[in-house]
Amino acid sequence: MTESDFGPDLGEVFGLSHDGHGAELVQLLTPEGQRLEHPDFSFDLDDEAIMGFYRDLVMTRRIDTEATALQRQGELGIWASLLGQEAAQIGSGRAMRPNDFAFPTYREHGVAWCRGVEPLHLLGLFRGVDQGGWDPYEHNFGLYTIVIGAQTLHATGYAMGMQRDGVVGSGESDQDSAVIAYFGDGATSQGDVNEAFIWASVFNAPVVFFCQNNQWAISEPIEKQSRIPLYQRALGFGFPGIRVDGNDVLACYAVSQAALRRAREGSGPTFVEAYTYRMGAHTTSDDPTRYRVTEELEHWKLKDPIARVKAYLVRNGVTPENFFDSVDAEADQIAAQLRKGCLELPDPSPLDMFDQVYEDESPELAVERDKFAGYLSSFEGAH
Amino acid sequence: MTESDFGPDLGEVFGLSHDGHGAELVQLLTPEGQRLEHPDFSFDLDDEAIMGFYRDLVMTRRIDTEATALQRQGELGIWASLLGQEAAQIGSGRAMRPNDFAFPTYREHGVAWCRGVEPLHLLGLFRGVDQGGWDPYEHNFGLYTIVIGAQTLHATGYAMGMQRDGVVGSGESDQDSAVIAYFGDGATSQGDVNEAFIWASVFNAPVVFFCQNNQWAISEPIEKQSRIPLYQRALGFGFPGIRVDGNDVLACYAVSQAALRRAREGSGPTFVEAYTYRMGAHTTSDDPTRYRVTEELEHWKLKDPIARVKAYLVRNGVTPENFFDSVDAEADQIAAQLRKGCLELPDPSPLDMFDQVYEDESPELAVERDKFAGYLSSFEGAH
Amino acid sequence: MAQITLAKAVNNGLRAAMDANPKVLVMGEDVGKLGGVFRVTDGLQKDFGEDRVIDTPLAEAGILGTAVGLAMRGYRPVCEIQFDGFVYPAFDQIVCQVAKIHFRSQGRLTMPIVIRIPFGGGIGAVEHHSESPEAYFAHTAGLKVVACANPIDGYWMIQQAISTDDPVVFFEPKRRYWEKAELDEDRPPAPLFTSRVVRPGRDVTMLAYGPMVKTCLEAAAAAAEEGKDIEVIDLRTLSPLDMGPVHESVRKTGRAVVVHEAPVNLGMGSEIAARITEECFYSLEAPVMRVGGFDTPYPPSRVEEEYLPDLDRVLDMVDRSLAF
Amino acid sequence: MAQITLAKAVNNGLRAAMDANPKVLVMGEDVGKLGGVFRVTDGLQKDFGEDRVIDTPLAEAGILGTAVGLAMRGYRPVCEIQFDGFVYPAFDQIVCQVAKIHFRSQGRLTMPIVIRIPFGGGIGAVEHHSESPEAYFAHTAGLKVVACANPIDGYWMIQQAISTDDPVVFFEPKRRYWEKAELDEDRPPAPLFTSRVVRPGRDVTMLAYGPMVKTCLEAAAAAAEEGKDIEVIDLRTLSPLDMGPVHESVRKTGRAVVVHEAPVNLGMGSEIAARITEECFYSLEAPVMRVGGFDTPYPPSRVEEEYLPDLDRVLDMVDRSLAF
Ligand SMILES: Cc1ncc(C[n+]2csc(CCOP(=O)(O)OP(=O)(O)O)c2C)c(N)n1
Ligand SMILES: Cc1ncc(C[n+]2csc(CCOP(=O)(O)OP(=O)(O)O)c2C)c(N)n1
Ligand SMILES: [Mg+2]
Ligand SMILES: [Mg+2]
Repeated sequence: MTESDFGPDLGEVFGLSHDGHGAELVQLLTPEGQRLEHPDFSFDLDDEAIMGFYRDLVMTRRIDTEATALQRQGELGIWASLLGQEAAQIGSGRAMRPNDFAFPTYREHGVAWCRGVEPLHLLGLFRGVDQGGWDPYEHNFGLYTIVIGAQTLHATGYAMGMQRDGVVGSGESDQDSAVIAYFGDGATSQGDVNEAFIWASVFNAPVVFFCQNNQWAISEPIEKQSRIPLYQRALGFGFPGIRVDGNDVLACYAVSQAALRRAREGSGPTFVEAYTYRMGAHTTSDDPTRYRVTEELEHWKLKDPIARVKAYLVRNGVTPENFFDSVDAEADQIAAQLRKGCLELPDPSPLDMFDQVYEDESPELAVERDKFAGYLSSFEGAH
Repeated sequence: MTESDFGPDLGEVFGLSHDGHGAELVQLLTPEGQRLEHPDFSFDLDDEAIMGFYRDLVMTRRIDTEATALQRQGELGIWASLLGQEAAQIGSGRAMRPNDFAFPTYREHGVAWCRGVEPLHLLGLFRGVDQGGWDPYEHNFGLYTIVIGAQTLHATGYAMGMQRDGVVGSGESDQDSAVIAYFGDGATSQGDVNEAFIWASVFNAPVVFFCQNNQWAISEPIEKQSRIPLYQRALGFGFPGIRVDGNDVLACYAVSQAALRRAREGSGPTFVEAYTYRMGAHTTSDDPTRYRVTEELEHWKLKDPIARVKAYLVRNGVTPENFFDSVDAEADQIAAQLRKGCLELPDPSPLDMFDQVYEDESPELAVERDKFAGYLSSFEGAH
Repeated sequence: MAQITLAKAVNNGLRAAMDANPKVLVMGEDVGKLGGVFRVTDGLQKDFGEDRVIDTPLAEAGILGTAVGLAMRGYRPVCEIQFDGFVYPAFDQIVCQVAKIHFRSQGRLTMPIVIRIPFGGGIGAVEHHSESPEAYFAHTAGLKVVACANPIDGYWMIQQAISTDDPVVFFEPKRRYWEKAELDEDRPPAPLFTSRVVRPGRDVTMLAYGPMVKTCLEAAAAAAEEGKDIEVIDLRTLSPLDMGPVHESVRKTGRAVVVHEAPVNLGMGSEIAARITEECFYSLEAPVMRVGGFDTPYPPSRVEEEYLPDLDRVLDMVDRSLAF
Repeated sequence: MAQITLAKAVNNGLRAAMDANPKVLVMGEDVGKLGGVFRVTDGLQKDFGEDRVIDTPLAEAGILGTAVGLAMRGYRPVCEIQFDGFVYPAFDQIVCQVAKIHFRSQGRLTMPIVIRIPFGGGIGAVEHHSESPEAYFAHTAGLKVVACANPIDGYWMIQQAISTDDPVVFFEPKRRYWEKAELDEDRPPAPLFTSRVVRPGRDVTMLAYGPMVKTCLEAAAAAAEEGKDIEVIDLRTLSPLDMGPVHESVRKTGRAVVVHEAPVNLGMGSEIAARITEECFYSLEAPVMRVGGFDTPYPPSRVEEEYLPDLDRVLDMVDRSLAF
């Protein structure tokens, strides 16, 4: 790119925002476990809560590790690991209230944990026994969405439904609700996601766009999606955008909480860029050595989302006797349960597929099912 | 929308740009015909050129009026009038150089005029004898595109082709080229258009996104598409955006010229919002009285893009003897030609349609054509 | 009883559905004050407000994508696609989301969404305004697809579609919007997913839907003068297909001609021909014949009369069938 | 001569095309350093540079839309869609622009664009990764659609597609990517838009393309043991269809079975059945039978073996045809 002599200043003239307003990361807990204060975002919970976050983080990572192992052993077809993104998911997930609703991608295992989704139910999709094994309404947690970005429009529509139900900015803060839409850095390039920004801003919908910028879209680095920090995308649509340390669970909690409150109060959408890193492969099918250097990984290991919380708890000696051991023990137990449950997951019956297409059965499909049932039974005698 | 007590300042915190950097309109010629100077954009041509613009504006409007009349008389199926947007189109169109390439919507009759497209060729689409009657390569002017926004991606891809051809930022400014993509305010909501912004910024493509904000997308006012000034959309994608008085041909020329120069020099994309008004109906099929008030129209009439140029020329008495009369006479003559040509436009032959689908004929289609030819000839005897 | 146009009939049907159920929403481009470019939503925003009749930003993926979220929240969105040729930006949301969410969720989530599409040609319009994309949707499992052909069906079918708990793509023959019929609201409608014999006959079975039903009835009337007795069936539902009356008719006539405006190649006619042949093999005196648009993009309007099946082309095919 | 996999064969074909013509570009998600999720573009960016092998932003409409502009500028983009289920965001650009621009411009603009789509199931993948959307494109006038079934065709057909001046949707059977064959580059290939008899036989004609060709050959081998002599035709081109060899075969056998993974309803089989019946009416001993995916969304992978046509279901249909 040749720089025209007056290209740059014309850039200024034309109003390209270089001011980096909010450019620096909101961080409340350093990698070393030091608490920081931020002028605009304060973490208002006690050490009890932080211990709870620690437990969430450890459980989530342990579940993720177990799932990866299960895939390696052939029990899952594929797994999308959240390794490294635990803080972004637990922080935002814990900021939600029961009547808020979350729309995930395929990697939000930590958010699912916060929403009370049984970890085993996450495996069905990856084992190939179902395409989403939980009841979205039971947890106010949508099904995993694989088509990149599609769920951001669903989230916006759902938020518009909340507006019509009178549970946004009603003044009764306990009934007021909001939606949080999860998506990745790569997803920001999809038309659907940008249309969601437009709908949300035009209708002032109560939705928080929570983007986990884990620096990679499979093999493509963030530079292939944007030449400016992602949180600035929001400026183009007329609503606030902010970048938070995605490996800092306290900051993710505080920022998500503020954004969700704005949404519930009727102040409209917010874009939150959780700046984090995909520590593992894109999925178990991926081979990152083909496209990224290990130095990068080493660099990010120093910012591990769990280590810093442990460091904080240790430094301040607030944890009870063998707190850490008991958390680890609980994690192993949950992992064992998960493994056991996975191996016991029943395969779907082939005939189910015909019955789940429509709410009101189509006569055509009924005929097709019966024909196929007859065909299947024709084998019974066969041996 | 209830304003949360700290919603607004949180807006600040989150980095919502209120600074209106470049917020005020770039204007170089007032509605009263007064020349203005602008710190960043200067109009560097002489009164000769302004007289040329005046002629362009009058011809364009006259052609448009004639086409509307032809539609009323049943000679066209429909017509999309550019009434009120002449300055935006002539200013940007004249800022282009021969090897620049323009991608229009269906309303860029003024740009077509600047690109040397025979006015009659614009009518084919609206009369239903073709779907674009000119050779895009002869004029470096693409075919009218009806699917809203689609052409912005074509423009960006074409600009990427220019980069690969080495005619961007090559230093040899006479060969350097750029693309200008035309679209409307409503189009800014389409995924395609936002994806074009992403591609153009990521690849730093030499494309000027020229948005004619005529305040309406059929019956929907601009508020249905954006809650902030449209030129600010560019901030979200990391390239400059600016608003220009779309009824001021001098300002449109100066700003387009600067933006095109940036693009040719390799400094990447620019978003230009030409702030104007659709003085007529959306198309001849539309009835604006159903959705907008005449006061609005009256207000904008005072900003007429042609009147102010005439006022300037008159005030400065720079025009030769009966300049205005001769321009009007020429316009009437062109209109008469246009009408004559329109009535003489030949209908397409039904068999052509089979031959224009593929470059390498498909045998299937050849059979279909021959069958149909046989069928048609079976009537010949019939009477 | 007053005469009513198809456009007005669908408008009345929408109004009735909105009156009956506060969860019904209408959304799309220009559906509010303007009442839609064909006035099918005329007056609805005035009476039901901007929260229920929503002028959306100009983006079809956004319309269908937000409709999915609204449906998840318990609403029943009726989405208007302004013209057939503009449904494609929403194709991903329709095929991957609207059609699959019920299946994906094992029925925990329902998608009571109606997608209204004015379709077909014959109105002298420019490119993208005269297409017949129904086969794309009929091929998509998880969607239901219907087409109305007259004001009475327009009034009832839109209400039945809205009360269906599955997504319904609802095709309206735009060139018939201004045609009138007497609507007797007390006469109960036929079930939504049924086809219907609209003209009995013995010699040939003619199958059509949407705009071509009228063309076929006219062709049948003309053929009658030459002593050919043609049975015309209005398919009404394209997915699922209601083949019962079709097979019955073909077993009687031994001959079938399918007519639609969409290109013949992989159009509805191909599926219908294949099914008739599978079910009525020994009854067929001739192969099922297909009349449709040619396998080209929709041409400039000055040749659309040649492109579209008309009385002559339909009768020509009838003769070929009879002469086979 | 070395054995070569389908994935490698297409990779070699792409390399040959890029060597032969500097205007050929490869663009898509992860096609660069990664070489695509199936490694079909492996090594191309290293050798041809980032300007010719372009890792694009994550947006399919953007990929096809910019490809249109590049084609207008004289380039020949080969666009990779990562998986079949992700082509839909680009559907509007494909159907309204790629397919129609030659027609719109009366041939002044050509669209030499190849859209590579790994398609079909059988690899135990999650939703959207196992679909067969070919009928959507075959129904779209202005596109040409082909499917390769083996490494030799993979190598030649991709080069032929790239040198075609019309847009070609190029389907690659992803579950066959790792299957090998001997590639003799000196043996001249068949023309692109032709179908081919891959196994001669007298009793029944079996029609397939892409992944089902192998399945049908296996079925034919099994049937042979029971004394049934099945002719298998690899269609190779889906639009235009090359029906000559098909009709010839059916006139001989009197029976036809069409096999594909896509849902039967309005799948390629419906058009093929309709055409065979139109052309070979008096030769048919039984209606053309269709075996395909069921008319449901693609199911969870643990039941995909039941969903997909396999040897047993194909042979069952052969028996039905013979017993008819
Ligand atoms: C529409 C669509 N195109 C392509 C894909 C294939 N794909 C799956 S994940 C992925 C990258 C997503 O990157 P990002 O949005 O950053 O999310 P992350 O995986 O990093 O969490 C791609 C290209 C898809 N799922 N959907
Ligand atoms: C994808 C698509 N959707 C809908 C339409 C129908 N339509 C034609 S023009 C128009 C409004 C366009 O408004 P704007 O972009 O502001 O351009 P203007 O007509 O005002 O110049 C609409 C909705 C279309 N042509 N394409
Ligand atoms: Mg990512
Ligand atoms: Mg406008």
